[in-house]
Amino acid sequence: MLKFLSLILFLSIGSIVYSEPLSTPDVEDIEYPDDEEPSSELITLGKTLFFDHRLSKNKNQSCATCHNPNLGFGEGVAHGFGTMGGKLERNTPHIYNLAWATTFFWDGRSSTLEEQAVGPIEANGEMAMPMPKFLERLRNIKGYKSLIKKAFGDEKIDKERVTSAIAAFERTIIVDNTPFDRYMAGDLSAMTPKAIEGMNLFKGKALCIQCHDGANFTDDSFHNLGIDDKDLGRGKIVKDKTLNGAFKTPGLRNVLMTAPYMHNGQEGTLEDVIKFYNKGGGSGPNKDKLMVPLNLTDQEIFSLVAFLGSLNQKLEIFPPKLPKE
Amino acid sequence: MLKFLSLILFLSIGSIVYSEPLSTPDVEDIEYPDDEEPSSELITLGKTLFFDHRLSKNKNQSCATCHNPNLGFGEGVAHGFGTMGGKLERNTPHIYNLAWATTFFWDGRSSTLEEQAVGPIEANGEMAMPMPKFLERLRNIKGYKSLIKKAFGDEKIDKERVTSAIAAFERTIIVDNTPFDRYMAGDLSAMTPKAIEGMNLFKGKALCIQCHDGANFTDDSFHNLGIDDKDLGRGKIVKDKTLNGAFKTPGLRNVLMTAPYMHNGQEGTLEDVIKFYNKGGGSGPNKDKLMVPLNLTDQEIFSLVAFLGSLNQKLEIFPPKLPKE
Amino acid sequence: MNLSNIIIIFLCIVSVGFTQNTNITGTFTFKKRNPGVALLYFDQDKGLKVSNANLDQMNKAFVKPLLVVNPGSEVKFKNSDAVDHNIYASDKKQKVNFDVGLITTGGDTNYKVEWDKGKVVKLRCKIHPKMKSYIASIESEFHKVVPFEKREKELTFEMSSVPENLDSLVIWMPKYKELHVNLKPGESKTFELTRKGKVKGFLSLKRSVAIDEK
Amino acid sequence: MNLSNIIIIFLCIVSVGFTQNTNITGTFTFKKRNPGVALLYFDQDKGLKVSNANLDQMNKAFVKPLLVVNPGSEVKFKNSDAVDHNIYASDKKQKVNFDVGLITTGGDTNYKVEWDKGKVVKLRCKIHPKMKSYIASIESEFHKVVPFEKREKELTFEMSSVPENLDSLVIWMPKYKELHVNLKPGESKTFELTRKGKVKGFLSLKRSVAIDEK
Repeated sequence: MLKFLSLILFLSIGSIVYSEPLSTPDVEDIEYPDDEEPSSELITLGKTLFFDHRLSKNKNQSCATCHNPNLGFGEGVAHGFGTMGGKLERNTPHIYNLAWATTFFWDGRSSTLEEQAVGPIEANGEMAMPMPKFLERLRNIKGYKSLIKKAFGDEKIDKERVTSAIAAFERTIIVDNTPFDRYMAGDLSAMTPKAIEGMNLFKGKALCIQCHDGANFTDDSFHNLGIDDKDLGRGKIVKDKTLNGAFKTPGLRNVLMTAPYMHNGQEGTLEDVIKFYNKGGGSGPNKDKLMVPLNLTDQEIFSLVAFLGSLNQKLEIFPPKLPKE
Repeated sequence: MLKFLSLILFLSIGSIVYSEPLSTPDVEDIEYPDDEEPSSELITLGKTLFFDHRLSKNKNQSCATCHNPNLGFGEGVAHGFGTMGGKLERNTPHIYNLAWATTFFWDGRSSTLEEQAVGPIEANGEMAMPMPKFLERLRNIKGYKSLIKKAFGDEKIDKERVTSAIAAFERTIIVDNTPFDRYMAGDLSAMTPKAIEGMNLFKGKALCIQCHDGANFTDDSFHNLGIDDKDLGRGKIVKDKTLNGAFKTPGLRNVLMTAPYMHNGQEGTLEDVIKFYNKGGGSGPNKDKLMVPLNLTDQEIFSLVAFLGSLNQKLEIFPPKLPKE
Repeated sequence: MNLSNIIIIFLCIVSVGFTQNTNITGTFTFKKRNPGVALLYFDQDKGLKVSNANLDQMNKAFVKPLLVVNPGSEVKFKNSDAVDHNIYASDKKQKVNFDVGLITTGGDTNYKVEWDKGKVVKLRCKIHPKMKSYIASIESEFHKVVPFEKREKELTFEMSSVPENLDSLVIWMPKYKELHVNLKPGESKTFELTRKGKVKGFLSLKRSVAIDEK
Repeated sequence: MNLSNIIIIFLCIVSVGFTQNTNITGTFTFKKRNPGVALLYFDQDKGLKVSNANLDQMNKAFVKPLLVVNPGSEVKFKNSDAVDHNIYASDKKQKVNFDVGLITTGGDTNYKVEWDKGKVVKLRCKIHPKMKSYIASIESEFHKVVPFEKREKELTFEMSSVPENLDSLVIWMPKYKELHVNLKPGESKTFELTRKGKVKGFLSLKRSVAIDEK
């Protein structure tokens, strides 16, 4: 038994990597394009575009359909659907605190929000609107003229303007005042004893912090959890076998809202996710060596879930009135 | 095929029962004890008691441990734990909008919040503090004296006062301004087209409204969903075989937060829950005749989840500073 | 039938014809919530004979807020609803407990009211805790059930043809203190309605002088 | 070694001994965010010979914000971190693309810098998109790397022993317009630092008159 324990200890210690301390994200650290905070007019335009279902091929789907603000900016099911009715291949990632992110999509194939925004708009399986058609559709909705003029000074509609507006709106989706943040700021009653226990496990025995670190609980890196679904993830993008099956670590702010979990939505609850890690992840090939059995008790899992609950903050994001055609 | 369709139609129509229209709950309809709205001092006392982990046998657990405000007032796992470490038999029910409820616990064995509050405090498997011990523990925490005096005018601590305070706090946990409510109030952009589709399915094909009706999306009634886990539920309380395995319909306001679902927490996500109903529920005995296959498509399930997401409203409930010993 | 019998019958008819009746107008006023239903009856009368009392259920509710019967009556609980119901009463104070068992859709069950007069007992459904109604076991023909609409704070009702010789009135409302008051023809009175010692509303009653009914 | 050689060597030593050097003091001021790192170099000099350039990785970061080498140098990428890294560059504008492949914990890989002088190329890690550093391929011994702390808005630095005969200075910062300026001994000048045509800050430089180094 002792041997067994020391083996576990070794495995744990052997794999300890540097983690940024958990903290509250600072808006001062956001790298806006050109270091310019977006104007409220640009954000309004972006928000309107984000919610406008008329901009998909079948006029039935907007960014907000899959990045649903009422479902943690995810779609609430393992796999959503595109405008033409086809099932999406991966679970929609949430978009909380992407203002601080350095890489986008599950496989990190974009490095700016502006670039990312184009993807789902043009993708055949999603909104299915190649940019020229998208811009044409936009130009035919009269109400956008004044929104664009307010944001840019004239009525010109082009790809750069549209994507910068969507990205500007997305950068306002910020979670930085959760019970955890209030606790970190010195309000010791902001987190319950159970949640504090969970936080200590998160940073210690459960090893969560090795990937979910920093102010946004993500290393912005890619890991293979042993999920064996033939999706090459990061490996396909960088054409590097060592990254096959690796996906971006999602940030955990508002994680309770963003169920289901994993790039394929295979885990329904936070409890399920922790149990998955507790057994050392899946059995697929090329698994990250950080994935080791954790020997957490059910009570410890209970505490971890309580901690994850304390990362929650409801953002009141009201859908805009859509401009008239 | 046509025969098959008409059979489904028959089954659906054959089982249609009266449903109260979906609506926004009205605080005017709350039946406070003695028709008296509680004072803010009584609510403060109740909230403090609700969050005080020192009031459980092992001083490690409060009402808020399992009714965790950060986890939809549930415990976030299928089964929580009591103060002595034992696993709870049922998933903790949420406590949103109980001000309007007429029956409490999964099996409805209490008919007032005041009565309900005593249960988990005294239960051996939960806080394990018989009332006399609970009151004694309270009397030994000096800080409660002033809280009680503020609420009642003198420092007397008794069961009636304690339970009325806890219930008074619980009646303030109100969800009545969700996207759905704003939509019902005339703001047609408050709900996305997908969520509106989901609402129509909720009231129609998916038959949800047959039990989840009215302002709080519950009939306050008991149904057997075919979950076969030997738990007699309502049947045990009323000693009536016809209600064996029947459990109270939970209200759906803030339902996204309250995962996992069902009295035993067996379903992790809203998608899972709807799929469970879609196949007509479980295969256990004594199943309610309202449980019929629904033939919902995956897209329809997607819309239903979008609707359920629009029943969400974050309540900012900050844990109180605990009184000094 | 002999002459004396005929005379007695005649006298009875004449006596009825000459009974001086009175009308009562009442107004309930509540500060906040109303109690849902009120029952008023002149308890000196013993003339009530209910022969076909029934209480139906529809749309997950009892169709009547309160059913008046006399002690010993049979009540037929019907279920015209699309769902099953299970009516029971569990009144520890008045020691009335019964459970009629499951009444499936379209079914009915009889129940004999064997409690003392003057008791009003709450009915509930084991399956639908929101449902409630009451059965009042009284003997008086001269009674009035006043149902309130949700959020109604003031309501005026009439009670007609009350014999002038009855003047002892009982006023019952759920959870309220039962009032036993005296109201003679021609009188106007206002009563406090109290619940747990607190005044929650008022009932103003105005009784006409005896009128000759024709 | 004949006499003429000795004389040449002697003259060289004397000439070095008599080289008049200058010191430069500079102050960066930024309106908002600083660019993380700056590189200054006098591009007339060709004397740089870097023989053992190396760039290590620790705690999911490159240990240097910018590495200066001369064209043709071999750079050793080391990984002293507890996790694997995979360094690459993908600079379409300057046409520098390379990928050194996976460097596992404790490992290293050599890479020969074969780009033209004057190019500064961004390094990234395929596994850790937050990581970044730069390699500057220049020929000048007289250069200065100025790293900025997060949120630093003003920073003063010194650059010493710059021969007086060098006066053409290059100022490079990520995403900023590269400046080619002239700064003679004894001069003080202030330059605008611009990014996408917008002035984001200033650099004030003060160069001493030639001093006799001993």
